[in-house]
Amino acid sequence: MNPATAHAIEAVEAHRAGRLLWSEARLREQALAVRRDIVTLLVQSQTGHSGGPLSGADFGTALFFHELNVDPARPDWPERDFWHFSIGHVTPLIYSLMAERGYFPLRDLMKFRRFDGHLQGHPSHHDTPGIEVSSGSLGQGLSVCCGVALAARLDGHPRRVYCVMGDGEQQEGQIWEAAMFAGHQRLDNLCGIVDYNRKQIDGDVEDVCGVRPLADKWRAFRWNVIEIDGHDFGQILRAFAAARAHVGKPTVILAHTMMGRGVSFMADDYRWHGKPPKPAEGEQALQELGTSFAEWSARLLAG
Amino acid sequence: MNPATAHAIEAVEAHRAGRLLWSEARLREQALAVRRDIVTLLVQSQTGHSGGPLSGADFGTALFFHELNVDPARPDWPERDFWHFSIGHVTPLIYSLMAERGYFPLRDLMKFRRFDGHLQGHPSHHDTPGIEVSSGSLGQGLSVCCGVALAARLDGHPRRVYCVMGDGEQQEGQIWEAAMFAGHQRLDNLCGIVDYNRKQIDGDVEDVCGVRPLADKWRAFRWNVIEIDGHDFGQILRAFAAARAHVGKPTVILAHTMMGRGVSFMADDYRWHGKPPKPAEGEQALQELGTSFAEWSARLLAG
Amino acid sequence: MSATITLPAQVEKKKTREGFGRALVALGEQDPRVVVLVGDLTESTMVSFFAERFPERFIEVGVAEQNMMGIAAGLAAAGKIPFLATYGAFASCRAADQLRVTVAYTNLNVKIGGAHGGISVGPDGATHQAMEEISIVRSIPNLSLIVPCDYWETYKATLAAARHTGPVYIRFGREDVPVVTEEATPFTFGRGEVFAEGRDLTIIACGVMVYEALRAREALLERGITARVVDLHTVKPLDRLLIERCAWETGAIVTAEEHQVNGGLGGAVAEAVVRAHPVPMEFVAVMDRFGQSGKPEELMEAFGLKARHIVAAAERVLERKTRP
Amino acid sequence: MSATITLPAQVEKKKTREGFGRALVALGEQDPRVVVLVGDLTESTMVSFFAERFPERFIEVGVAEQNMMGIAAGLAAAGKIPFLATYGAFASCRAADQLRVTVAYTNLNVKIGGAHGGISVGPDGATHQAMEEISIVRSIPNLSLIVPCDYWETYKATLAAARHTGPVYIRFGREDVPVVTEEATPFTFGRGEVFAEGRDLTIIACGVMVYEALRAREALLERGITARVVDLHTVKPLDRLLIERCAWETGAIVTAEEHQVNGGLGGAVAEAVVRAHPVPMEFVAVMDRFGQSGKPEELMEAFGLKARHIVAAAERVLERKTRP
Ligand SMILES: Cc1ncc(C[n+]2csc(CCOP(=O)(O)OP(=O)(O)O)c2C)c(N)n1
Ligand SMILES: Cc1ncc(C[n+]2csc(CCOP(=O)(O)OP(=O)(O)O)c2C)c(N)n1
Ligand SMILES: [Mg+2]
Ligand SMILES: [Mg+2]
Repeated sequence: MNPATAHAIEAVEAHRAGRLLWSEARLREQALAVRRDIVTLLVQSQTGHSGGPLSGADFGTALFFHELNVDPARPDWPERDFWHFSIGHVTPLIYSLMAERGYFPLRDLMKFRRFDGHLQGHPSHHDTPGIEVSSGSLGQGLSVCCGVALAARLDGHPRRVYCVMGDGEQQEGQIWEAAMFAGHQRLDNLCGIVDYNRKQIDGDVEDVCGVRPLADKWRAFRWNVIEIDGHDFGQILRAFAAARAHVGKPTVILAHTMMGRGVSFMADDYRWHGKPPKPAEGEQALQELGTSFAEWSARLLAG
Repeated sequence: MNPATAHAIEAVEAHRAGRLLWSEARLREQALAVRRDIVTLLVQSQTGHSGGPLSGADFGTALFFHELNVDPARPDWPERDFWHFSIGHVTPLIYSLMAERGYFPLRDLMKFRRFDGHLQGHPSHHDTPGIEVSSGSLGQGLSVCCGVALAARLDGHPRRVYCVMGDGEQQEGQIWEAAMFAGHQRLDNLCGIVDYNRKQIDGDVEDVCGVRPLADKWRAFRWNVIEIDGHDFGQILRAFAAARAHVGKPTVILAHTMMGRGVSFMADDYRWHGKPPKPAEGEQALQELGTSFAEWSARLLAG
Repeated sequence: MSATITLPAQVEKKKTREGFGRALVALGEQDPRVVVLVGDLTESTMVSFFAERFPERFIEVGVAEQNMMGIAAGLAAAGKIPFLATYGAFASCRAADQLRVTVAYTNLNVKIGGAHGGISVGPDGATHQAMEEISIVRSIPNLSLIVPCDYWETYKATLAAARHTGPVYIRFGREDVPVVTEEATPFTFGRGEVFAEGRDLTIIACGVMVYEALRAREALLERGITARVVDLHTVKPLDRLLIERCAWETGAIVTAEEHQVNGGLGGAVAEAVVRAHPVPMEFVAVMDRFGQSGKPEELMEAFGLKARHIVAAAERVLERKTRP
Repeated sequence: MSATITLPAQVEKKKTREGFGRALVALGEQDPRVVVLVGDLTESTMVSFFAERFPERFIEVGVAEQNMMGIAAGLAAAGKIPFLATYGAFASCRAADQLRVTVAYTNLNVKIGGAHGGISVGPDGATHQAMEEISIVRSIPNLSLIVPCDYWETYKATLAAARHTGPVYIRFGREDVPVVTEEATPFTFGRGEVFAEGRDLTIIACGVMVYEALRAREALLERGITARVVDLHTVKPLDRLLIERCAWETGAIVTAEEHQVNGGLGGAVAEAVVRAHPVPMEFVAVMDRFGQSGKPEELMEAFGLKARHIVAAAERVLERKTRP
């Protein structure tokens, strides 16, 4: 898409009350806060996933602070866009984004996965305001998003639908059922984002059960495919704009990322998929992120 | 593959005791008998599927009477190839092929779907000798075949594995899970055949939920793809030979066929997917196929 | 206020799935939020009536039951009232995880029509004869389950499912089955109906077995035995009060279902009975085996699901009831 | 010949899934046909031991449980003895149709390891806490089900599954749980074990609830009540004779399971009891609700699955037993 078209669309969309449309610089700052949240809440909970939340922090921030038309104060605002993480295990990221965006107080993050908190290990509609549909069993989310996109089309509703998936998750056949359906139905109000961090629980995705060539797959399922560096805000925002502008096909953004991004000893290491940093590790991670557990947890508890 | 290689391979394989290696002319004749069986047994049962069995009759005959290394007298012969219909609903075809090949008497076909017969509506290992794995719930067969192919590789066993699928069936996600796995594992002893008859229960596959571009899909899942006219025995045999010769990837043969092929009023009509011809319709069909119900049912009952 | 049902010698027969299909049209007329999804089985689940009447609210998903369950969930999350239709074997098994996590855990307003329940599916054979649905659906929290007995009850169950907020699974069959209720017969979601009074034992049945139970009652009457017949159409939430009352008042129970014996209707009743008022029970059900091809009548006979099997079970249970 | 188990004050704890993992290595040594499949959960299902020892017989399938079930079926059809491992929620739900049609209907020699059964899974929350497995697996013909109580029993159950020809589902947990049996404690597939004698009632338990039952027995003893404790590790095929004997001899039963109350162990026992010798029963189980995040201990407490809840249930059932 040429930049002029993109600009025109941005202008049309800007009126939509719930979009923040933050600049790259501001997003970069916010993403840092999200990474600090993730590490801090994991240090606190001592249970949960580190790797995926950190790889998705940049496009996640862009989604919540630029792209999405939502009103966190009214999670059921009828005009809202629909967002859904099919990878339910990245709750540290999801909850940080939600809290930072204002769905609930930051201090709630310190009760992640606790019996007396409302932040379940995997996203729960029943427990957390703003979670539209529960997830945690991989591969189910894109179907849900097809249903929402279809409902929007039936109602002539302008909402857009965003579905975050994992690259290991691409091994689930239900994804391809949904992909085939969305391509067939030309659901161009639907945008998928794959956190292409090349890792899953048991190691490299290409060793476990290779998903390559992933772009070819999506194209063969009749999607518009955009490949980007998922840590480059310029590319992320352009991809979102292009997805928004694309007519006649759903768009998938293959966001090439790095698992554990932002913390040196987690970076690109699948062993950090599902475990939290121990307190000392967390301290080191937070130092690398320019803060400390004491400082950042105080911020959260005050928020 | 060049013809010389193909020939060399044929020679090597010819020693395999259980392959019939019939000529195209003989196969054509046999396929006619199979079509007659299908119509006759359906007239008799007045329940069962017409469309898919007729579209698959040609490549099915080539599979059973040329390609497969089996010994129907010993369904558990350890050297046997493994064949499996993931589309369990085409039992009229499967049972005809089995009976014609000698797995059980032809007369059994006249008890299709009957309480006092052994030929279940969908293939049942428990009931019918030679059915290796039961099927009838779509989309499950390719996974089974992956398991068998993997076992053969583990054991250094030279058997080949053939899986017949439907084109509507391609909508099941499990197919793509299995496709991804087989591509990843480079299961070149595995050969899939898609009965690409462009129809399913509710109409045209492309109207229901389009599977196009199907060849691109399989290629993107790292398979060797061969597209053929599924009613041309020359093309069918060359495709089987090429699949056999292909190293490093599983092969899928997209066999372009016509639902109901061979019976004028069923041809290309999805409404014949799941119903049997009424006696008068059956008589007409059998006339078109050069016989009559009286003649052909007598042949079956004598066999 | 219960209906008392006496059967004529010849009972009209009609397909339960037709009740489902017709009710969907009525719902479509009443409520624009109602949408219908199907997995390449439009005619045989009889959503074809809806498809013809409301093509724009009819969604063909193809052979992809997992996806269909998820799409229905998304439609519900967006305020629609989706009914999905496929064979019960695929609704309850192929999409079980989607039913559990996406639909039931979120508690979404999805209605599931499971056609082709039971051995009476006939010639298609075991794979297509859904007989594990009650056990599976009953185990999942938030999910309700109705197993209507005939055309009219399926019609009403479908309407009731739409009125109830939350996921509901409706199980119905393939064949023409006796119409034992009328349009006016009361139907309350969550409540069993006493279809005939009796003192010696209670036969609790669902689905087509309600008809067999009524026939069994007639045969028992000839032997001087009066059997109460309960149509327990809503298997979940379970009408425990009614079950307890039956146990208390009649002292013996026979359950009858076209379903596996493990964890089905009989299991649900047994769980209620031992917790309140333990009485002897006998189960008329499929005895933990897969189905097979045959004519529906042959199979009902061979699998022990006819009135005479209920009679035999009643006699066994009465013997146990009187033996100290 | 039954073991009598008395617990020391401090009981060693160990993971049941480790018993599974270690037994697989032993099996791999005994029988070259044994192969192991996993769906991207090598460490947490502890098939890692096997993977290290027999990399050539270890098959990584990725996140594709339906496919894994089918591949296992194919391996079995080709003469292998495949064990597959994933979380129970996915083994029993995501692959339910494959389990029913391809594996169970064909009656293939596939062994399914369902890890992370029960609320004690803890912080992962509801989606990962498999609590519908017993109901689902029990309803499918040809399929057997073992729910071992501790490390050693899981070890033995895994060996027993390999010896049994046909599909077997083994359900085990995530956490360290008390080791109540020893290497020498008898284990027979298909037979419950009386772990402690008693006359007033029987507590029938499976999984980690066996430990809670033994503790409950101690507490009841202090009140002068003697409870028999049965470890019903094999839930299917059900040891009906033992259950009937317990009903007859003790006249009251409490079941205890880390599973939904509908159609689970309690349901299986109730079905047997009403058919043979109806006695009052109480169920200690998850009361038809989804799990949640928390520490295992907190959750066992909050969901009513501790020894004290069994004690309370025992008192309720005894009151009903003596009341005419
Ligand atoms: C159906 C299902 N199977 C297995 C799991 C367990 N599981 C959770 S995350 C995960 C790996 C997913 O890989 P990927 O999508 O790449 O996420 P990442 O590791 O990058 O966070 C697995 C197998 C699950 N949650 N759901
Ligand atoms: C899991 C599952 N869903 C639905 C069905 C019902 N069904 C049987 S055949 C069929 C259509 C399959 O289409 P295709 O593969 O093209 O076969 P064809 O109509 O060409 O014979 C369907 C939906 C089934 N058997 N299994
Ligand atoms: Mg990944
Ligand atoms: Mg077709």
